[in-house]
Amino acid sequence: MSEGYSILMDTSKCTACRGCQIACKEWNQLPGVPTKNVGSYENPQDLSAATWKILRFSEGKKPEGQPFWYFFSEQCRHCMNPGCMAESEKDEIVQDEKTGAVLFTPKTKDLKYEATRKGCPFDIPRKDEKTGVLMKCTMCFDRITNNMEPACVKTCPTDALEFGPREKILDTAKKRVAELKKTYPKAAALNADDVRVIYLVTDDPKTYWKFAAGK
Amino acid sequence: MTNHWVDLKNSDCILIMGSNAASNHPISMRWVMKAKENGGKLISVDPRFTPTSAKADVYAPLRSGTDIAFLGGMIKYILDNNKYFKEYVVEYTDAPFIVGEKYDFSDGLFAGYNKEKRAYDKAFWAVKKDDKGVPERDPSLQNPRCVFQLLKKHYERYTPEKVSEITGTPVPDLLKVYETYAATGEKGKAGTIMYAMGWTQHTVGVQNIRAMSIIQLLLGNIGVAGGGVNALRGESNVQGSTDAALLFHIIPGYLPAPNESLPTLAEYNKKLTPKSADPRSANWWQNRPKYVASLLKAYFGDAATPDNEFGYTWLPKLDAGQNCSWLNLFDAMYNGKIKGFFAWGQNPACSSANANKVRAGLAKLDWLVNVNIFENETGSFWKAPGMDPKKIKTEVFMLPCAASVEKEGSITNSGRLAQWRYKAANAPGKAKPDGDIMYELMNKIRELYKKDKGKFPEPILNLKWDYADDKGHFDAHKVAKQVNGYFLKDITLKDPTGKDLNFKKGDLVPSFAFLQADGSTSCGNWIYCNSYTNAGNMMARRKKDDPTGLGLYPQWAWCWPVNRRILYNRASVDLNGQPWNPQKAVIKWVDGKWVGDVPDGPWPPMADKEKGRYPFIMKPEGFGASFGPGLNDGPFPEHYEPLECPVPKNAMSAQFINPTIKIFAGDMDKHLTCDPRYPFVATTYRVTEHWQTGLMTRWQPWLVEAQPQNFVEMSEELAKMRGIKNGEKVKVSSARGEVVAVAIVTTRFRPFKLGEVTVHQVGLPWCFGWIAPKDGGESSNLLTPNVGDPNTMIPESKAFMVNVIKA
Amino acid sequence: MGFTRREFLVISGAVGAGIGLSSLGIDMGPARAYADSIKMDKLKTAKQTTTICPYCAVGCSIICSTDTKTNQILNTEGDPDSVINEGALCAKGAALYQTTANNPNRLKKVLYRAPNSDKWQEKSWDWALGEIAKRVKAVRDKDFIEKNAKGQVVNRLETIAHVGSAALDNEECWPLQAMMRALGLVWIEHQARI
Amino acid sequence: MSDPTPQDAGTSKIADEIERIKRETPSVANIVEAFEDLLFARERIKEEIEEADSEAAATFDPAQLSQGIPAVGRAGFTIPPDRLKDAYFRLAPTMTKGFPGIRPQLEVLEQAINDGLLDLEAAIEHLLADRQNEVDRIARAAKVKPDILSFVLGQIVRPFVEKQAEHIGSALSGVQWDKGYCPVCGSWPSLSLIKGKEGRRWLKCSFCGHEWTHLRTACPFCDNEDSETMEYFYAEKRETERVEVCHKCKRYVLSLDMRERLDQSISSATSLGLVHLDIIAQEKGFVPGAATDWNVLEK
Repeated sequence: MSEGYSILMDTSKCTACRGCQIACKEWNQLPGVPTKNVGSYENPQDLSAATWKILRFSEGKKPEGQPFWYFFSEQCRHCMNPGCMAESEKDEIVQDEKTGAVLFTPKTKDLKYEATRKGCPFDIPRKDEKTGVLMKCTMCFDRITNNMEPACVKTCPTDALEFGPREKILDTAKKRVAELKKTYPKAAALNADDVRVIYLVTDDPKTYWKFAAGK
Repeated sequence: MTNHWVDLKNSDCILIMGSNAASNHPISMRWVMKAKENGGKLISVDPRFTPTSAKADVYAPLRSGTDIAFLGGMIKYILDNNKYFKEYVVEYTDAPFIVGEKYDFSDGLFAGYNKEKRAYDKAFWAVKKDDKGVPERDPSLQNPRCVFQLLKKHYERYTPEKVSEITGTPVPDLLKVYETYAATGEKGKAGTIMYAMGWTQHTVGVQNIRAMSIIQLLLGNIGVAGGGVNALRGESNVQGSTDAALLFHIIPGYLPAPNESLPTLAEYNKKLTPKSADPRSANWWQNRPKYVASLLKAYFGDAATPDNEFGYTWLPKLDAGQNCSWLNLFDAMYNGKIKGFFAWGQNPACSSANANKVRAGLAKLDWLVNVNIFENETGSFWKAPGMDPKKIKTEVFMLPCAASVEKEGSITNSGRLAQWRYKAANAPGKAKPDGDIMYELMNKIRELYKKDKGKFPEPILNLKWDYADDKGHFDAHKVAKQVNGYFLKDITLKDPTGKDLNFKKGDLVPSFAFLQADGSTSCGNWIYCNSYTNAGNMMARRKKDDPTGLGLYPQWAWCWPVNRRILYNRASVDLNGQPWNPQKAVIKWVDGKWVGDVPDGPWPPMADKEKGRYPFIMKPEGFGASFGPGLNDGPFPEHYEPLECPVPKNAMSAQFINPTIKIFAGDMDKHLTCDPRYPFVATTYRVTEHWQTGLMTRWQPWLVEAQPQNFVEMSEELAKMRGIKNGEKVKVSSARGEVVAVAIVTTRFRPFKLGEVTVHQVGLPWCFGWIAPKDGGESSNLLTPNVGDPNTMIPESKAFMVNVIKA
Repeated sequence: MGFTRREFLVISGAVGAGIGLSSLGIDMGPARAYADSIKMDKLKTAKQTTTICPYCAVGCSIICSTDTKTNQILNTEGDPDSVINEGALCAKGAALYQTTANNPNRLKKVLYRAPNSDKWQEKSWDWALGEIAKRVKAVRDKDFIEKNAKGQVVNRLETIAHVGSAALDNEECWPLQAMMRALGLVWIEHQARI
Repeated sequence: MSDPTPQDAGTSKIADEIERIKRETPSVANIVEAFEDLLFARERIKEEIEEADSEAAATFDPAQLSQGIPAVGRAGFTIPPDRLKDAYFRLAPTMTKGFPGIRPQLEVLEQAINDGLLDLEAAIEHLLADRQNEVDRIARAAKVKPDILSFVLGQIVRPFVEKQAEHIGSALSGVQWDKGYCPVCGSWPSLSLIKGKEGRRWLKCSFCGHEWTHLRTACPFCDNEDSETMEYFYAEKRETERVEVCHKCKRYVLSLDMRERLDQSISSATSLGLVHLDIIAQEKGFVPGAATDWNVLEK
């Protein structure tokens, strides 16, 4: 496989404007769903066939008592060795040679939903209840194969999202982690070796989102 | 803003207090983050840990309504630790002024208080003047009656412990903020403040800002790059519409509105034009008569003549003390005293404090004209939940107008920058630009008065009203030129160097320095003179030269006054005109002239004993004022509790609340303090996804999906106490109303420890309303109190008391 | 004083360029046929205008692209040339498109609600403005205060009020206040007060 | 010369671009084919130029830029005389192959050069100094059509000029320049490129290839900023390829919206894919702001 692409999500730069979440829906023509506030700014509340990207808000108190509020733009990690593919026998799920994007085809309707979802360390796959097809982020496959950035990356006003050849992104991540470590000793690039969508965090990943670094 | 958005990058320390800029002025953070990249510090002080706090180096919580205590403590810290910029303080501020004998302060009250009138006699606060009438000064700052010493004495009481007991801010957090910010008092360092409605919407709103202004003067932060006092205005053109005086108390250009005691123009000029006996004070307002005469010529054109005082008598006059501000307006409406009402591009049914009273008032009108781009709670108030249309007589005219991209004109941003915008498309359907609506409406009114005389038709028929193009459409350029002003006859004037300048009748006036009091010039708003000249429309400029490297961009659009990008910039240099910070020189005296920004007047630096002028040119005496003898509630900011508060007494003095506020006493004007039924402090704010009342954004599906419903944020401790789970619907109620909202139980609100007492606070956005989206919830302004600041009458929407229970 | 290009250089294009493609012996047929097919029904014409965001007062500049044939706004985007926002926009500014005619919820008709009615009626501009003018005059003629209780000339009208307009252009705010003051209004207030 | 497997970055970029144009716009394939060998050959010459040669490019005073005077102007480029003939002989066959319409003239020219009747060095010096009369005189003396000589000379100088402009251009970064003409050589742009996340507009010089930023909403040729008198055309579903026209000066510039492209650089072949837009613009009465090798349609 070629080197392919990667996305970097730098949580230290995110101001939670949610432009990425909205851009994902606009590009992929996913319907807006009626939502309720259930006690958080986070909305919709979970990934679904109509929502492939969610800005996770997470908050709490640091040991010294100061509050924190973290923003985590969740999406499929496009793993190097995708766990979801364990269930796939007949190209229901494919990994694109050139880009590295992990794609669910319409044939995923034949897959066992629960098992496929369980196979994903990040709990990403969701089923379209009407068609039975499994859905998730495509890394904007139709855009990146046409020389365009993913929609979420393009819209980000603070450059918290970055897209590029995997090697370049890994390099950027490494440099940024070194920079962040000066202020935040826990700064890390999550699962950088194993996934294509790499999150930069400045604290314990679990404080961002329960599956930030995997189940 | 004394400074402007790009200038934030020049700051060494940015205090964001009374604002959540990251959510509400998102692009400002672009420049804040640049300051941080350059090593600047960001401080966030807010009752709630906000997205702004999440990006700050230092965060400190405080209980809503206690900003003066917090800032008073900082003033004390600066003075006690000698952090102030002495040269600046002595030379450019009123710190050396000697205050008269009658001034005193005791236990929360200043001298001159009249309990019956709930007002002060400000004569008690006068500063001492010598026999020429010039203020007496003690440059050593040792005189016990000098402003500096009085300031020190006033804030002696504001110890960190006392402040903490009031604000609930832990002492170490307080000190961290004080230490970080006070470091900008060093010569060459700049600190700035970004504030918004979190400071203005209080019964001590003006004094909140004054407290910070005192800090900025002490630290030498006004006039410099990366400094200033910066109000983040919330509406795209609220700066411009304020400049244009869509307010009862002023006429365009911040000229006072005429009143009964000023029956003639001569008396208006005589009484309102300030005088200074000090030849070194520029006292800019001495030019007021020129601006008034030119404004009257713009209003009434050829009909304005010296014989009829340029039409001054045609202007409405207020009674002495008559206050026609917002809260009084809706009080009058509620009491049936108003018959016709224009709500033009505004949604008071959701935006006003105590909105229930507003809605009840709307039902008492004969007719309502609502101009807007979307249906809204004001125009459709008669079908709101709980309203019975059959019983409401109010006629409503709902006029659809053009959106911002469907017409041409300028708007003025928070940094006083007037930028031109162009028409991209026609308005949909029958919607029309507001300019056309008002133009046609006034033409119809004029026709009626022409046909059938009616009462006092002179101002209506004499009003210059010729702003249409050849096709009869409203022409923004014609107005822009009128606002800039014309020479009305051929005239020869002198430039600052004494050279003759010849102007022809019909020329646009190049600067307000050329406006005349004799009717030979017209100008709709003197501060916009220079915005549209014979050289063209300055507001439409898009050149990006940046000679100072500070991001002033002098040829990008146009900034009032006279394209000056940083106000009071003469205070950014020493007596010889050399910048305090040579690396960030706003202006500089080089070879007998100023280079850099447009200086605050042409005069040479102060070292020129004869021609030099003090830098604070808009103050009659020319000095930055720590002592404010002109305000209604005292010359120094003093902590008072909000009208509705959680504590039984003011820990600072025996004076519980601001002694000069007006308290309405009608059946819908309830307020309850320390009432066990409403035990929690509440505040209101906005979210990124919605704007103001949500009138525009609640009709946009993607934004609604992300932020669908009204909510109330509260601490885990409060939620536990009330048995409320995160995400449950709760009822939030105040003495005035209630809303149902979703509980967000959060660590970002923490209970405040006020000494031994624990106080809880909650917060709600005010961007929802019944009309859309479905099940989005009601306006949180149903809860807020209609009590205002004694100077501005801006309501106290940011600190009031509520109860929260499971719905 | 800057030089204009024309003062020091008169040549326009690349040096040496200027032989027609057809003279080079290239068959222009296919390209012309393609150009013709675009012109037939696929050619779009648009203009770009700059505007300033209508939300907060940062003053971000936005470029609008408008189809000049249909007068439809095609796209709105952050203006990269603005010294203030340098092309960036927040979520609301980025969604400006949805405040334009593209939003089906925009008000497009003059509506009137009669006393005690429970519905809107559609009206013409001429009717509505005429009726409002009549009401203004009727109230003003009845309630105009020439002198106050102390007998001082005040020439004001206290039974009509106006609020709003922080979203209007400066060139609209100015005539609006002039008009209201000419009518004698003193209840003139807006967003700055709240 | 028609090596089908170009190896260097520049040539492979051209190859990619040519492949893309032929795929996306087959109607201009024959035009592309006429020019492709020439472009490859030019690029190879450019790649072979020693860095040191081009670094020696003319020095300039940065202060003159603030007055609107370009860094070096065309006359500031220097073409090493010893390389001229080599360049000519490498380019000539590609032209002979691609441009049958001028083959006889090219033969006359080649003969003149071989016979020593035409001084390439002098001709190029006149050309860069904008002494067209002298160039024409040299052409006529050698019995070559003047426009043919100019065209060929233009091809010869291009690799050297572009290489030098890269060096001069990098020295200009950070310099404020708001003109519509090139800050390096003063020529008009042939392309307007909308690039980067924020969508800034870059103008590409028709002569030296330098790119500089310019207001999105102003005409580069007459500084017009009135949105009512400027437009852009594009074909439906090909929104990123445009012609920007000015009704005031009646000129146009081709434009590419590259924001959504991952690769933000272009090649010398890029505007070949837009010839159909040249046709439309010219039929509507607009004149290209800068003449290029392929935007003069009939002459």
